Amino acid sequence: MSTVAVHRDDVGSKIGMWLFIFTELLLFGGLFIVYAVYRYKNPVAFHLAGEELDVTVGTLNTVILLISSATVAMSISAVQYGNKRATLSYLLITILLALFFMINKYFEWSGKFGHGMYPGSEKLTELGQGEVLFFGLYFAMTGLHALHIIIGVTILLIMLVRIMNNKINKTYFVQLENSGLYWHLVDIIWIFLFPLFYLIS
Amino acid sequence: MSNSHNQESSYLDYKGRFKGIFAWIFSTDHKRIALLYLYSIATFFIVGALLGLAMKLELIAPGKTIMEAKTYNGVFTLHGITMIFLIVIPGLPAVFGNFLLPIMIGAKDVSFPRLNLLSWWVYIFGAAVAISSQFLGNGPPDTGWTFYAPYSFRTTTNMLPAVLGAFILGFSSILTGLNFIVTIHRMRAPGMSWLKMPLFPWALYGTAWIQLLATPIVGITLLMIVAERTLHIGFFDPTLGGDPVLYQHLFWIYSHPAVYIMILPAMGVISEILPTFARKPIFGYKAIVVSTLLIAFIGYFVWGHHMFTAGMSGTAQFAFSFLTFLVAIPSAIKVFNWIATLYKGSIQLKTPFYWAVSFLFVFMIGGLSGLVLGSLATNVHVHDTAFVVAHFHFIVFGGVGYAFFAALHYWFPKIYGKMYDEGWANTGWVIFFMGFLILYLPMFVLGIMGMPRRYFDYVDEFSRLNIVSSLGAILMIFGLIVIILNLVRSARYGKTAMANPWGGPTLEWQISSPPALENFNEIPVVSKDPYDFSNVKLG
Amino acid sequence: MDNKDNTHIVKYRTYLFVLITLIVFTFISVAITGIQLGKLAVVGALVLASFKSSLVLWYFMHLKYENQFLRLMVGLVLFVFIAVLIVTFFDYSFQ
Amino acid sequence: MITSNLSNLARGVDTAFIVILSVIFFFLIGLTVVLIIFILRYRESKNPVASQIHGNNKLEIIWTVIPLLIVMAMFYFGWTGWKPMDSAPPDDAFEIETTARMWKWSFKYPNGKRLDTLVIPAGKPVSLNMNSLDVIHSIYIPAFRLKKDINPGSERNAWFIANTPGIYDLFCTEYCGLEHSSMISSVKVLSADEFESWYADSVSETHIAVKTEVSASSRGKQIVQQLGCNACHSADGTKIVGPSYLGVFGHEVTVIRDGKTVTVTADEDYIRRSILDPNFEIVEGYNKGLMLSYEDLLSDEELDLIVEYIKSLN
Repeated sequence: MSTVAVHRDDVGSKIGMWLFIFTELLLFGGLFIVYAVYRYKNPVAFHLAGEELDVTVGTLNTVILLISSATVAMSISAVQYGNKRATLSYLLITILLALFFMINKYFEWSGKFGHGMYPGSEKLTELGQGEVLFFGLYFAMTGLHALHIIIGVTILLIMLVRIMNNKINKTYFVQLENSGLYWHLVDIIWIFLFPLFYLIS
Repeated sequence: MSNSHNQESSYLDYKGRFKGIFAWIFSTDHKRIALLYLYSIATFFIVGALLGLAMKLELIAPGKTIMEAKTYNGVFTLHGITMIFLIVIPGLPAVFGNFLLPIMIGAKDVSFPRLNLLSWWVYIFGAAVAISSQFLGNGPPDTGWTFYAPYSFRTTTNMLPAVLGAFILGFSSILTGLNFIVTIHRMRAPGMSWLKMPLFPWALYGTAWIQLLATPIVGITLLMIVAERTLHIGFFDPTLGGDPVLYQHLFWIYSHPAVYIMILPAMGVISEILPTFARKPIFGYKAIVVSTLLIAFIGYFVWGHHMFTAGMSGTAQFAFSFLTFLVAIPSAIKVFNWIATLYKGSIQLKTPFYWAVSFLFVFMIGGLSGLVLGSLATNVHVHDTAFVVAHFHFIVFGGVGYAFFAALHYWFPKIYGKMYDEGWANTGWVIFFMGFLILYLPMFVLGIMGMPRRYFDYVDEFSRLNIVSSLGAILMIFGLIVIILNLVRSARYGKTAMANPWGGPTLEWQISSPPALENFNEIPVVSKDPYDFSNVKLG
Repeated sequence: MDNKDNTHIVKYRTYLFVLITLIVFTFISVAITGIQLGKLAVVGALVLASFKSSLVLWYFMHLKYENQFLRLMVGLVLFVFIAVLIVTFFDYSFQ
Repeated sequence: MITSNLSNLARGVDTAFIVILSVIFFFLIGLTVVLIIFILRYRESKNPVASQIHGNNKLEIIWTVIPLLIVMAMFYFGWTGWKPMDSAPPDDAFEIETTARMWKWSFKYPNGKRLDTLVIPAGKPVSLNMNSLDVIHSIYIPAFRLKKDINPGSERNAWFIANTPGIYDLFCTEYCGLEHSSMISSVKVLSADEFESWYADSVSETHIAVKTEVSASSRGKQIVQQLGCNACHSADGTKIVGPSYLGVFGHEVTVIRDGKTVTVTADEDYIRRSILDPNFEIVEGYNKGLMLSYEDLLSDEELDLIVEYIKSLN
């Protein structure tokens, strides 16, 4: 009699995670297509609208995300070495950096809202159509990205708890790897969002 | 493990942690999930078919016959949404893919059984959200299933639930596809190399990739509609600077490959049935595998042929027409291979075979009429007319529907361990087939004459053919009733089926009917080609 | 089923090195936009972004250490996306 | 039906049709016959033992290459037949401003004539400069093999030469809402001479002809019907897309103006405002942006008649 063994396939679940990441990439891909087309049709308006965004804040956030991406990768090395403390610290740094990113984002958005720039606002509609499209895309894309950060932080927090409970350990860490993959995805998307909105002006 | 024990623990009788209906809706067994999908899809299908009948009755004569224009517009929208998003897209993969994929590759389940159950729950949730649009405040949505901008921003009807429902259903589709890809990569039985895999799993593999790579695009597009309607972010509305044609691009980037999500598994089913009943291997196995992958790939780049009148650049029209003709080739290869499979066979004339052969016939009509639509000059004349509706129904209803019924009869003994009544099954098939042709063939002519689609009312010159078409619809519904009643009755009272009633060569026929909870006592070791009939025993 | 095909442990030093490269390139791309390059600015920024994201894919996401299949699939997905973008522009750039 | 030669576009389209339909029927009939022969000849009772054939590479190559050549030929015919539709109109083309709006066509001629059917001369290039005021519409004249979507926010051109005088159907083929199927009109092709005299006659058909009815209110009713207003507004109190005409005149109406709720009396001015600037104030419970101004489509006289009609519904 064969007992119903718990089916475990780490490689399989990693492939599954990658496939999920593909769908996420294409989800943003749809928005990138829209961005590309409207930028092509309204080059001047996009240029001018891009100047309204603060490059310093954007750069800071880029660096924050890059570091957080590196630390989450390091936490995986740490778990492979069997160093629980290091794993936890790297993960904690990642989460703190993500929160820092969100705080930055909050001030950036509320600044825009304070100036009466939000989707459907009168000030926005008074600007040209190109500007309306630019800010529409800006809010949609960075908003969707921020949503992914929130989901990512939640997942990383769950990982933190699971490492503390030794559910994730030297021999079983595919969940941490997958969470890491998700976090890098968030990073990659930002790597493109940053120049497209803040730099090309 | 003794045989009697094996019989007792068939997946249908298995008693798990939960009782009654909960033993089904919380089961992670791929076979039970497949049946959950089957019953939900069958329910929606009956609704969708009745909506279709209502439309044909409305069109039986010019002017108002049984409903108002407003109702009619709501009916064709709901017909489209249910048929496309709730039935044909999930249809074959979710029902027969779920049931058979693990068995055909010699696995005990899919890679992520819980995710599989989640897909079904997401499906039901999405369906509930989509259907709720019919009953909320401002009345049923009336945009057609394509949700074209900017009309979808202007209509006051309940667009949001319909669009969100479609978005949620996309998730279900993605999760199923993801699950299948990993399953095929990781869980094939020892010895089953890629080229020893049967063609239905191959088709599901191609389909899964399209589900994975195309669905997110429509997902984000639908979200953009939601954002535009609720937050007034300008994406596609020209008053906000948007470009309505861009919406069409994004919509068809998904929705054309979606046609291949529908038809590839259907082709896979036919590639299983024909060899079994001809008792010989499929002709040109490798060619069919390659054409499956080619269809999946090229199919991604032909979406523009839905937009030849929309105002694209001449270059784009040229490129899209060219690519569209290219994608016809792999489909043609498959048809030739299927017909050649029958050559020098020893054909058993059973119900699944009738369905498969009638599939070939209607698929040829559907595919060949697609050439008219791929060609620029002729497309312009018949675009957005009854011709497109006829072509589309020949491919989607003719293709997927026939394959679905073929699959249902073919694997019925395996799923239920009972035989259907052959006399009634054949009667149902004949009535349905006749009704189908009488319903849709006149619409080709109507389209060439110039009758636009989505018309509640029409000018008198179209009335004769519309009467014929509507009568065909009534006949076809009769056929459906016979088919469905026969199957429902047989699932309960049919004769007990043998393990391998047709003499099929693939793995699912080598285990008991219905299969045990974990399919195989021992994971089989595969050494033969999938369609090797040398040691196949009937019974 | 083998679960052990990925036992490679990446050294902290490697990550640190990649991170520094990424940050340097971020500042380079910011600096580049200071110069008026016109259309080249778009191309330049995108090339840099692609380079940075490849680093993330290759090292942080362990593609370097994964099997051939995954790399192939990542390539395929990127190819499909870029091809879709190009085909869409068959319409817009010839209007 | 299949060859009409009624316009300059028809020839190329119909050639493509003939080529493609011939290929279709050849393959459909041929393959079906082969299929039936195989089924009859190789059924179990006739051929009890199947030959285990796995494939044939030569055949595979043949039936890949031949269809490839055939589809390329079809592609070529489709492309050449379509090219004239994509070309710019000739300089001497007769230009007509074409406006599509929810459920009504409007054609405006260079001399100011405006009507809801398209009247054109035979044998002369006609160029339609097309605009849509609300959603996507699509002009479709089956007899001329002409079809082009009209997207709001951008002008599109369609040009053609009609060959034979007569009356032909004109449809909207892009689904555009409630009364999509009644957004139909016709094309009247006149011989060059007839057209000249029709065009010079400034009295006839400059506006939607309202001559036969007697009372002002019933003339107003006729205009309302012709403009397609009834698609959104009922005369019996039913709530459709917009408010009903019934019992509006002279009564208090709660409207939203500039985001504020105000009560106004529905007088003649109110009705005129609602037609000419529909989004200035919106009756409570209805949505903004669905109706567009009818300023260009109505004369003052016609507007008065409509007001009379609405007054009569009290």
